[in-house]
Amino acid sequence: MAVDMSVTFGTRTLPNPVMTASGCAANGRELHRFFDVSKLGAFVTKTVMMDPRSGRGTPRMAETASGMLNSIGLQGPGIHAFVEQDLPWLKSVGARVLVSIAGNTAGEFADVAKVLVASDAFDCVVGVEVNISCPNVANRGLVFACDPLASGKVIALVREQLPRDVPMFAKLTPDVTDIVSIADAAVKSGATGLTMINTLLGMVIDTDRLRPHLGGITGGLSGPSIRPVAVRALWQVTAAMREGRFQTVPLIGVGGVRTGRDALELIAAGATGIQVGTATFNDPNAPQRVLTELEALADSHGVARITELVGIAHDRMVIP
Amino acid sequence: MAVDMSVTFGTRTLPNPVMTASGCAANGRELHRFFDVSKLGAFVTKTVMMDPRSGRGTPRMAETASGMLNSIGLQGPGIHAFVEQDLPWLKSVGARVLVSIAGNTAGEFADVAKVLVASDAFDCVVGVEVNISCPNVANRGLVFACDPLASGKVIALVREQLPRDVPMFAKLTPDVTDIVSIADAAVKSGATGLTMINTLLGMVIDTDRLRPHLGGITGGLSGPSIRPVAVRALWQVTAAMREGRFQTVPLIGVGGVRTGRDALELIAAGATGIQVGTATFNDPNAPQRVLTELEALADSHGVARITELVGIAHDRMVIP
Amino acid sequence: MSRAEQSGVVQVQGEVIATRRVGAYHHLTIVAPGVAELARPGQFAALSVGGLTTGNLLRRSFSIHKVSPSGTYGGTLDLVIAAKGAGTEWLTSLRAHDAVDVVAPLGRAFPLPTEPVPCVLVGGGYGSAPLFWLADVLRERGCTVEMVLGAASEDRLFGVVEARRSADGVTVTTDDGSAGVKGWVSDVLPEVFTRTGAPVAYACGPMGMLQSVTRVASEHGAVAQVAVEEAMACGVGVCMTCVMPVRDKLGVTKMVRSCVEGPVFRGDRIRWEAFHDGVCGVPEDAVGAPKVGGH
Amino acid sequence: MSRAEQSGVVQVQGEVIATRRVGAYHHLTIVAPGVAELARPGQFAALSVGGLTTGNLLRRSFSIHKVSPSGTYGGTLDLVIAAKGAGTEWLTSLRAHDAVDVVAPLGRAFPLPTEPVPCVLVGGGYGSAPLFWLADVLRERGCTVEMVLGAASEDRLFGVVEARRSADGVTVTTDDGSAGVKGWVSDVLPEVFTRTGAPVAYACGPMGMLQSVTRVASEHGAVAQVAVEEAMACGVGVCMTCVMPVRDKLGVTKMVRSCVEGPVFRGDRIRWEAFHDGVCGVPEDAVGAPKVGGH
Ligand SMILES: Cc1cc2nc3c(=O)[nH]c(=O)nc-3n(C[C@H](O)[C@H](O)[C@H](O)COP(=O)(O)OP(=O)(O)OC[C@H]3O[C@@H](n4cnc5c(N)ncnc54)[C@H](O)[C@@H]3O)c2cc1C
Ligand SMILES: Cc1cc2nc3c(=O)[nH]c(=O)nc-3n(C[C@H](O)[C@H](O)[C@H](O)COP(=O)(O)OP(=O)(O)OC[C@H]3O[C@@H](n4cnc5c(N)ncnc54)[C@H](O)[C@@H]3O)c2cc1C
Ligand SMILES: Cc1cc2nc3c(=O)[nH]c(=O)nc-3n(C[C@H](O)[C@H](O)[C@H](O)COP(=O)(O)O)c2cc1C
Ligand SMILES: Cc1cc2nc3c(=O)[nH]c(=O)nc-3n(C[C@H](O)[C@H](O)[C@H](O)COP(=O)(O)O)c2cc1C
Ligand code: FES
Ligand code: FES
Repeated sequence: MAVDMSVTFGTRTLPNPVMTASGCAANGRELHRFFDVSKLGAFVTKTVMMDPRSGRGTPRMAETASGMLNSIGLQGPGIHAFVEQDLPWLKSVGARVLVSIAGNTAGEFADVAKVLVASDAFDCVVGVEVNISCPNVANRGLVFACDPLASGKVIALVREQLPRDVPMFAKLTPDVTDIVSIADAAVKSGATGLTMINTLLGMVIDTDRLRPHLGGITGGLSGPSIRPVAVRALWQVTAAMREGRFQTVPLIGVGGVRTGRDALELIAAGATGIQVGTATFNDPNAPQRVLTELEALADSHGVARITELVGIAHDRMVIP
Repeated sequence: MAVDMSVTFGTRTLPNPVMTASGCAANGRELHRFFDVSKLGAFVTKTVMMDPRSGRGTPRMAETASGMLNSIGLQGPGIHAFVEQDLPWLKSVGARVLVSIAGNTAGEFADVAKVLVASDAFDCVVGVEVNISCPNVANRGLVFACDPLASGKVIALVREQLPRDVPMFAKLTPDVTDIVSIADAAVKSGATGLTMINTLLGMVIDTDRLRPHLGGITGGLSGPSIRPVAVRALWQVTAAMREGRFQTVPLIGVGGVRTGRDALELIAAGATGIQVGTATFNDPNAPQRVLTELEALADSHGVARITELVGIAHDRMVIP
Repeated sequence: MSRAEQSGVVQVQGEVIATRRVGAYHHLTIVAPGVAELARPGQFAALSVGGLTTGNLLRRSFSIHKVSPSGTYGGTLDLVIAAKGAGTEWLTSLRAHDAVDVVAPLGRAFPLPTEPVPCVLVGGGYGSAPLFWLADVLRERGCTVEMVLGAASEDRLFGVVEARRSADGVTVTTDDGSAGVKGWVSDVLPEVFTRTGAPVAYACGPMGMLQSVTRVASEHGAVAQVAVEEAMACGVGVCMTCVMPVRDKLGVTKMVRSCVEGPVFRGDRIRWEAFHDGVCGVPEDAVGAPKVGGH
Repeated sequence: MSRAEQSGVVQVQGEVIATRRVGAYHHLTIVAPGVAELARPGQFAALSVGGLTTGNLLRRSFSIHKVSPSGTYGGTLDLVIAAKGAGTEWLTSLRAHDAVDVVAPLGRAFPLPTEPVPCVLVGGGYGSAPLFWLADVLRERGCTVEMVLGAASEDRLFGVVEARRSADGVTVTTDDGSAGVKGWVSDVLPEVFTRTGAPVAYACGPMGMLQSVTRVASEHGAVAQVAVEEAMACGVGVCMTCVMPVRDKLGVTKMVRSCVEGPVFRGDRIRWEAFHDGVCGVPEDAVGAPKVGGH
């Protein structure tokens, strides 16, 4: 029997939980050569800021054990070009779009959201992912998501710009002592849900040249190597919500998903949605394949709805 | 020409920088079947606490992409059995020993140190590694090393117990928002040096049984997958010391070292010593092999002393 | 004396020289100089998997099926491997002349009786792999050997033909009745103990089977020596992942490493009640067990 | 129309059918159905490495040496690979019948002249791999082809014999003089441009060489079409790691992806001055370049 793969985030129901991860799928056209991006639960766009950005110099990447580092530096066309060229294209192919936005200051996030909301193709947008895992120019370049107050401020300002019914996700970094406190702040400030996790701060040194490998010195670590950290973050936040420490919101899991089995791992930890990032570089069909595999796996577990598996590992602990 | 591999930590000079990592080499006898443990710069023992501990139930491990999770739960014989059985054996084979200690409370750390100092074989001890990456029973189980104050307190209390000339290292966890502030607190409280990094908190879910794979639910992530995080942590703390934010102390790098090249990467980031942990499970000769490879590599870089390479990547940045 | 002779273990770059399918398993012969001279039945080998680009760092452990100290290619080592996950898939896809790193022999062997007594050898699935060699060694010492092989189905039995050669009597059971008696080894064991009067049983296979062999053996006044299978990260005694609660001679329970203090334990020393559906707890009376309210 | 035809790229599970050493390189022939029909000279293939247990997730990119649409085994793809790091070591150790996942063809091909003109083709090391196929295509269109192959030493030259077949004239240079003229390709290029009067040059090889080909070409009033080699994480345009500063038609510099907007660029559009010892900065006048004091 076919499993009902649909999932709901606030007012929006998606046909399935599988999405691309921001920055790992560009804005759609490239992957559409391999599979129909409208078949995914949602397409998550590369984080866009107000102005066009060149990003950093190169090398921008280093391969690591079961993963990679990147220091793209949020290269992008700026929100105006995005809503004029990228969003209409995604709409034209029937994609449901989760738009990832960022700003150098809390105010810039809100400005970006405002332009987005005012755009013609906004009706294909099923949500906004607020990438607070980027440096806060006003606060010594400290990443917003490292601080509950800064995180809450950004979320509240973006919330004001978005229509009530548009889901908003705060994307968190795992590079914090206590991710639950950041999650709490984001939810209290109006996040419909949380996306976890962004990359871990890492670094590779070129041992021939004896200097940092990346032009940007440090970079973000992603790929299967970090999956255990993603599972743990989802687990901790889900546990906190189950304990009633703050309001229960849906989570989107991201970090090291390469197979349907990996996706199920994040779902069992508490994720309602799943994003496929670095694995796409290994296999351009990965998002679609993960969906197929996940569906088969859910079926083999005998569930009627994928949502029955969300957070299930919390109910199945064996205390010997 | 042979490279001078010796390195100095406070009053102690070791013949080379390569060590085992605590908990990845037991207390010596097992690896001595494969290579002479006295040939290493130092042998780092499994963290020992005051009383014998059974550790956690099983499964205690899960393989992850280029790494593993463990939840041993600090199984050990207790400090008294350690100083009666393990330390004398290590002394008998001529090993230089870095003893890793921990406590459930700050006071227990000091008590363990006291028993160690009073022991007969203490003269083979070249230093004490204070594993503050373990839960603080007095503070809701929060890991000591997640908090500068708790870290500083432990370090200061252990310092009081140790003779002035015995080097003391604080072992830090990477699971913090700002590792520099913890390093700072440990150095200000009297640490001779810092060991970085302990494992990252992670989790694996068994997707057949849909429950946490480990008996202890979460576990520590180690292996090559985390090396970029170790390099980054060493880099940040070295950069802070070079900027004069606190006194410069020697660092011991640990995290994902599998080859001499990996060791050099940590050295170039700022480590004076290197520990080989999880790689030993892949290759029981790993610590010795890493030493051989590191020496050859240092030679190929044309240096006379390995110490010339410590932190060298900080001097070789290219700002294009 | 060399380090290997002193320590009884070597690490060698092995070379696969033969690999063949046997029912649900793969039987590999690996040139691994130095292993045969040191190994005894019940010990195991730990193999690294995946080659140079591997993301699977932990070694996989396998009971030594047999060894031969010399041959055309030098000493060899035989293993019987069930493809299960990434590592065993890789191992069973190796072809002749592929390289594989071997650490062996590891762990404690089956202790041999000092007198020539009847012995019962019980193998579950690929757990029979080490028993034929053991049977030969026992028979050299004048013991008679009665073998019981059980599996879920016929293709999961290993070595029924070999058993008929190595043992004085063989009983086969399968869960589905596709070969031998339909049922579990524990169904036929009472008769075997009664008939042979064996004072000792040797068993290798799934934990549930080892527990029932231990129970049936003790009901018949026999001692069971069982080779356990706990997940192992290192196989050489340094990681503490492979522990299980075992009583020592004085009756004190400790969490002991099955890779160095096992894999062979006296069945009646194992705290079977601590195992439950793939997890094993720490018995409250174990040395250093968490106190109420937690460590 | 199928997605592959529409998009011009396929992902296929390839099978190595031949692998042979050629000097310092390995020449692989891979059955990869569907690639040959779509590929044009200058495009590349991205291969995954390490098999199922791999810890190396990123694909490795290689210029397509040649393709043949059908044969005993179906369409094939030929690559010339230098073993350098983990991934190329793995690829060059493959044997016949091993599987390898291929995404191809990728990137923009060399643009062909509309008139039958003399062309200069310059290859550095394995950079010559795509040029023979290009030469054939150019000669089919009535162009004359003059080839210059350079490398550090004789074993690092690729295809000198093939060149004599595919080109109207061939010049070889090596840094150490072990074959041909001792020196760099840029030493012999002025004479070649002068002699042939070629209005266009095609080049593939190290960045330094591409820059000098561009310079010499423009000194002789010729346009250089160069195939660059930037580290690529995805090869398909989704990761933004492979960028370099390139001027567009209007002279505006952008950080463009060399995997989709390249690997072939007009040499005079590349901002060569931004490259320095393995790193490339963002020119201050590039669109969205960091402002002083910030981002
Ligand atoms: C002493 C001993 C003897 C064994 N003898 C045999 C034998 O003769 N033939 C045979 O086919 N198998 C044997 N096993 C089991 C074999 O080790 C596992 O099936 C194998 O490790 C699984 O690896 P994988 O990569 O296929 O599975 P994965 O699930 O990918 O393994 C993941 C990790 O878990 C560990 N692991 C998973 N299952 C087991 C298990 N059952 N036992 C130990 N570790 C496990 C692996 O070593 C690896 O580190 C033995 C195990 C032990 C401890
Ligand atoms: C368009 C293009 C065409 C190429 N054509 C050929 C060819 O025909 N023959 C050939 O031998 N090589 C070619 N290369 C270079 C080849 O891709 C690299 O040598 C190879 O990726 C190195 O992988 P590795 O695993 O051996 O090295 P590692 O150092 O282990 O690679 C680590 C990571 O860096 C990347 N990387 C390292 N060096 C390069 C490089 N020079 N270019 C791109 N990525 C790199 C790898 O892809 C990998 O992601 C080409 C590269 C590009 C971009
Ligand atoms: C090359 C690259 C670029 C990325 N760019 C962004 C980005 O623009 N915005 C964002 O929120 N996350 C970005 N990420 C992070 C991913 O969306 C994802 O959170 C992370 O990579 C972990 O998932 P993975 O292991 O599946 O890749 C990027 C990751 C990579 C590898
Ligand atoms: C099985 C295991 C047990 C460990 N036990 C300890 C311990 O007792 N004390 C400690 O300070 N670190 C312990 N560690 C952490 C290691 O010493 C090391 O910091 C970490 O594993 C990172 O290094 P690696 O990637 O080389 O393993 C343990 C690690 C593993 C894998
Ligand atoms: S497997 Fe490591 S101690 Fe037994
Ligand atoms: S390699 Fe990923 S965008 Fe070019």
